[in-house]
Amino acid sequence: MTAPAAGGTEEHAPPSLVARCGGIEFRNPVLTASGTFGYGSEFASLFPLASLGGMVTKGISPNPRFGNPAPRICETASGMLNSIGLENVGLTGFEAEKLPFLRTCGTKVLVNFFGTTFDEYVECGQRLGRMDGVAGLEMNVSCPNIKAGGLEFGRDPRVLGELVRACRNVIEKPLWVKLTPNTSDIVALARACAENGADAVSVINTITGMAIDARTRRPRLATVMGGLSGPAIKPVALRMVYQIHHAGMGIPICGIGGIQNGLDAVEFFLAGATTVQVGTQNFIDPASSERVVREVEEFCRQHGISDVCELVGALEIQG
Amino acid sequence: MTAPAAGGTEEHAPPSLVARCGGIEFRNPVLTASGTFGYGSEFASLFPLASLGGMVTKGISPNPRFGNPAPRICETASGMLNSIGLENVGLTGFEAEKLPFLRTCGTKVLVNFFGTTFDEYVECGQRLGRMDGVAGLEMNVSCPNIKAGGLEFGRDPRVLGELVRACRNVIEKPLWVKLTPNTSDIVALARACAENGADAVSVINTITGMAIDARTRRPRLATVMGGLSGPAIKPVALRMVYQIHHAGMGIPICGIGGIQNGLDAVEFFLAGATTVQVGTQNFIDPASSERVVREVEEFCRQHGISDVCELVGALEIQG
Amino acid sequence: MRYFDARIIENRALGNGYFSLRLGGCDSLAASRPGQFIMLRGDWGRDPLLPRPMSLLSVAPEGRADMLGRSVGRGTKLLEAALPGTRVSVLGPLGNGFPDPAPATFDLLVAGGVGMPPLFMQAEHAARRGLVDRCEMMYGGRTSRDLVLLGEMRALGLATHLSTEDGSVGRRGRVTAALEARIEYHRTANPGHKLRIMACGPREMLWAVARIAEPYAIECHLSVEEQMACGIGVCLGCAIPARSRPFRYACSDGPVFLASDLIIPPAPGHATGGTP
Amino acid sequence: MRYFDARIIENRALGNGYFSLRLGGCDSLAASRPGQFIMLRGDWGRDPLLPRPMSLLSVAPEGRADMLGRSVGRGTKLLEAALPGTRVSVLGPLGNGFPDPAPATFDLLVAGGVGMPPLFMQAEHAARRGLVDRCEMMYGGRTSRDLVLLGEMRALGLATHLSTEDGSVGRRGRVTAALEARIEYHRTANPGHKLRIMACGPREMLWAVARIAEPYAIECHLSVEEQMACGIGVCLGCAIPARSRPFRYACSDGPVFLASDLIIPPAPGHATGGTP
Ligand SMILES: Cc1cc2nc3c(=O)[nH]c(=O)nc-3n(C[C@H](O)[C@H](O)[C@H](O)COP(=O)(O)OP(=O)(O)OC[C@H]3O[C@@H](n4cnc5c(N)ncnc54)[C@H](O)[C@@H]3O)c2cc1C
Ligand SMILES: Cc1cc2nc3c(=O)[nH]c(=O)nc-3n(C[C@H](O)[C@H](O)[C@H](O)COP(=O)(O)OP(=O)(O)OC[C@H]3O[C@@H](n4cnc5c(N)ncnc54)[C@H](O)[C@@H]3O)c2cc1C
Ligand SMILES: Cc1cc2nc3c(=O)[nH]c(=O)nc-3n(C[C@H](O)[C@H](O)[C@H](O)COP(=O)(O)O)c2cc1C
Ligand SMILES: Cc1cc2nc3c(=O)[nH]c(=O)nc-3n(C[C@H](O)[C@H](O)[C@H](O)COP(=O)(O)O)c2cc1C
Ligand code: FES
Ligand code: FES
Repeated sequence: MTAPAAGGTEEHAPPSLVARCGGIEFRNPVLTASGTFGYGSEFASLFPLASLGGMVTKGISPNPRFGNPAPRICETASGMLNSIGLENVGLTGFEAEKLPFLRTCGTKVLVNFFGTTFDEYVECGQRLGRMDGVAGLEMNVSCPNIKAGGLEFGRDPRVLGELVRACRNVIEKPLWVKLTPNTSDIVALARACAENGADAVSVINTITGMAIDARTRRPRLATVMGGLSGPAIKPVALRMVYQIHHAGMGIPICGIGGIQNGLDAVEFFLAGATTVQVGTQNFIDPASSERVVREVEEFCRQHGISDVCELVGALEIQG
Repeated sequence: MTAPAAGGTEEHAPPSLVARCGGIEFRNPVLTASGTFGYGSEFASLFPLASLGGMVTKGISPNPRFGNPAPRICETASGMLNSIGLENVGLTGFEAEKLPFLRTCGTKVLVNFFGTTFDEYVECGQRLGRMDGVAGLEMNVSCPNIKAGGLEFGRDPRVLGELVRACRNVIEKPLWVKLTPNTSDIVALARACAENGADAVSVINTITGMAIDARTRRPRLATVMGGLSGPAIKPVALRMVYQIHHAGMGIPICGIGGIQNGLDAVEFFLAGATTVQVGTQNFIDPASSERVVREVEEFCRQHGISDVCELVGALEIQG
Repeated sequence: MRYFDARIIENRALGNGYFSLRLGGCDSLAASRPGQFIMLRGDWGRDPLLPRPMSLLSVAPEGRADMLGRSVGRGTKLLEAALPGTRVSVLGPLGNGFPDPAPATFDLLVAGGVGMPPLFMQAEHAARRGLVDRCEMMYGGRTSRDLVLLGEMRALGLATHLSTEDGSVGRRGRVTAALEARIEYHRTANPGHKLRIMACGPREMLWAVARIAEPYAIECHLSVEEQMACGIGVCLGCAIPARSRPFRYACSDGPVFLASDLIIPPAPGHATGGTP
Repeated sequence: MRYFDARIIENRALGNGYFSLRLGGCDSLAASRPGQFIMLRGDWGRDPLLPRPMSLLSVAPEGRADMLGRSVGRGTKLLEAALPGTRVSVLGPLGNGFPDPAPATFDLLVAGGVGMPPLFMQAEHAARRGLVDRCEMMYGGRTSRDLVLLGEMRALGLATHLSTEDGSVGRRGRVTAALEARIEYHRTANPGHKLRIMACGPREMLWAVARIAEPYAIECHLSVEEQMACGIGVCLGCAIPARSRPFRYACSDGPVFLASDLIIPPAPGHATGGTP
């Protein structure tokens, strides 16, 4: 311990960033979002992955998928649209090609997964849940890109509840459910998850959108519609996190949507998120997820917060 | 007629911009959106209002309303949140103070209206519909700011249908219904309007969002949540216009959301809108609505389009 | 009120994030009143999206208009970095402005930080009418680096009372303490003066000013800041709770309000006028 | 691949929206191959949001790296206007690049418009190895104003065949017509040459090049452009239909692909190589 500095400022212990969310303990509350961070290896040369709280893989399905025709992405005002189409290496490809690296990368790995049928979901979740090196599963019921897979399951609270229950029954690892924002009632969706045994909800996935090239008269995405992400959607994401938290059902929330820096992350904590995921920002600034960790820590120091958990739900609303 | 120009370019007749939408014929398809253009007089010194296709007034309720506490607005990434709270001068105030100017302003005036009960809606619509100088009514069932008034009516297709029917029965003037984007099924809402006699749908109103000041731990709006508008929401608005148009129920669509220039307007036409409204952009560039008219005309010239109606729904989707 | 393109013809860094901006092509602002403002926007794409309200500091012949800015966020940082020649769009003049200086009154101009411009312009107007001795400026900031354009004030012949919270220049403490002292002085030395207060600065300062003025029944004009989108009374965003109506609008009813029309919150725990 | 801050040290306008940009601080790019690119982003706030892919034109000692840009939208316009001293962030070098020049081959470098940089760098690499006579450049644009840095090409000792659609300089017509002519020439004059084609330019040009190369069975390398978000193979946005797998990725598998691995659409109605 050094002597107090000249101005009389006392040395404080560094703030605790440890976050417990949905049955997993993370070094810090900052994760990277599915589909925006590959399987981690691409970023390993830019910063130590161990500096992250965790990372969520690209969505895995039982069989490999090749995804949608090009063009698959386009930029919009403070956002981007994507219709990747859930391209992935499949269960066995994942286990063989990706998991070995992930086991050594020094951070908690959640595997995002989906199926195109009820049974595929259950099978995929069950098999992933048994793999070594997988800290937890994030069920993607909200990807708006594939008719048969995504949106249908996540839209109706009753169907969603059944799916969560069926997966819960066969998955021992922590099970998170990633909600679609394309709903009139996000609280009902979260409740269906909470009541059927989900350990946490990830909020939000992309908002369905569309862009057109006026000159060519063509949609900018080959699939016409795609998922909107990035800073543009942050107000919607924050609102949904807040609504779920405010409804008081107690399910932990992982906040996602437009996070660019530590202040954005803190906003999600205040709205009620226990952890956050950095998505599109990984493309804008590939070192940003590590920076967000540092900025959250810096925020805690500056505001005399000894434990980042103090921020969760600490929004001050005036009478 | 002048002689053909040197390069051999022939003189074309100027493109027709006349748009027929929801029982009203407009000089051109560019209107200004409710709540973003006051009652027009504030803009009259900047450009001739007669250059616009039309304008939609701030939402009128039977009785004057004072609106929400401050702060009421904040900027977000490529957008803004507002929770004005439907402040307005009320029916009689509107007739006495605002309508005389509107009658002389040289453009078609639609009156946006709402109530906090079923009966208020009907009463308000009926009385406005009888006022001279009102070309049509736009029913706001989607404002997310007031619990009792907005969202509840516009969220459930069945309730919405009943409301539309009840208003339709007492309103002879063209009746447009402005839809909320806070839904999982915009087509169902549009269908409820079409089947109950609405002349057009206005798509979209603001998306419910929220912003937080991390430093003060307070929401940036006094009401915590508010409505997101501006370029950030354009992809969502375009998608919803397209979905409704694509569903083929034939109801005319007025496209709204993030329109900044003529190309944006053309994108909405291609997606299926017959007219558009310029909203937030009126704050960013108060002369923009007139500019959008000119840019749409310019686009038609450049692309050899003789009638702007040719663009409606003309999106080219590859097999 | 006009909407037009102007050009930055000078941009002077004044230290500590302050900068003075001179625009050319602002003939439409020639008749602006002190306290009026403009909505200013550069060719910024969509970040930031909305124009930024800026008070006028001075308007001069040949279409020149001066502003004093402080870089606090992206919009003002872009202005701070803007080079001469940069095109900007201007909507203005907007708002009501302060009441005219008059021979029969003595005006205490209270400026906090970057709230100084409208009061400078008020003093300049007084000077132009030979009335600069009918006002004085109380100008406060955190440190000496927050007090700018002092030479320009001197050139007007304006009596200026500086205060800084750290005592690095002028009186140590808040500008409101200086205001109390000056009120007491004028009441003793010049009992015949009809005092008025005109103030612009951070909200807490304005409320403190109002609370000081109230017991003396001094006519008190406050120029308030609110989040603004349109600047012309159509978005209804800049609502401020008032007595004469539930809400007034900072852009179109203000930004200058009689303190008596505003709802002034009670003083917070600590003394309003004392040295911190 | 590194992610680092660099500074613009020179920005030269070349007319018609073209500009050459020199960055300092790019030591990490020193070993870049021709055909590789970087993801470049200025301090732009959120408009535009994503970094912009830019090919390398040349890398020089002391951390210098050159680019050739053309302003077509907001991102490239901001780069065009950026002053020396401006800080930018750089991710790179990215992608695979063209095959090395070799004594046993003769490379036809086909450049369309702003697709020229990787081919310039390829020629430069050849020149450094004393192999500049093992390649020649076919460089096409709409008018003479689309053909830039011709002096620099000459300085390399590079044989250059220009074409413009309007005939304002070089051969009149598309660069693909010039390519056909040069292939015929080489087959007659130098039957021993193992010809290779390396091309970069608008998509229609690339497809036309591939269709020309195919019947001659010339090894043909195309550098493709796709919308990109990440540049490193994680977003899966830059998919391009291929034969070896349903999709390849322009950023991580490319941007250079063997034409034989791509799915080349059939020629559109008009002749591919003729004068328009
Ligand atoms: C009538 C009026 C006159 C003003 N005169 C001056 C002046 O002469 N010189 C000067 O430097 N500043 C002045 N301001 C304040 C100035 O408008 C804000 O500092 C500026 O808008 C901040 O923009 P930003 O992008 O730099 O910061 P942001 O990143 O947007 O925000 C930084 C801070 O500024 C506040 N702010 C942001 N947008 C607005 C807005 N539209 N309206 C009001 N506050 C906002 C935010 O609440 C935040 O606290 C005035 C404001 C008003 C309302
Ligand atoms: C591997 C690669 C190398 C390139 N090298 C160069 C180069 O050396 N010099 C040069 O001037 N340009 C180069 N480009 C093209 C350059 O990236 C685009 O012109 C630029 O992204 C346009 O951005 P903008 O904001 O100016 O225009 P926008 O307003 O964004 O768009 C203008 C046009 O550029 C296209 N475009 C926009 N974003 C992207 C993106 N992320 N990826 C690809 N295309 C896009 C759009 O489809 C549109 O047609 C390269 C592109 C790729 C993929
Ligand atoms: C290119 C791309 C691919 C994505 N792929 C997936 C995916 O496979 N599974 C999933 O649940 N979410 C996926 N997402 C959604 C993100 O994980 C995240 O929920 C969303 O982008 C919002 O966060 P952001 O605004 O920070 O990007 C993807 C997003 C992007 C931009
Ligand atoms: C400040 C503000 C006030 C608004 N008031 C109303 C209103 O009274 N009634 C209504 O139907 N829509 C209202 N709207 C919604 C707009 O009319 C429009 O639907 C929305 O802003 C989306 O369009 P934009 O992105 O172009 O702004 C308001 C929007 C804003 C920004
Ligand atoms: S800023 Fe829009 S009403 Fe005042
Ligand atoms: S740009 Fe992201 S995968 Fe190629």
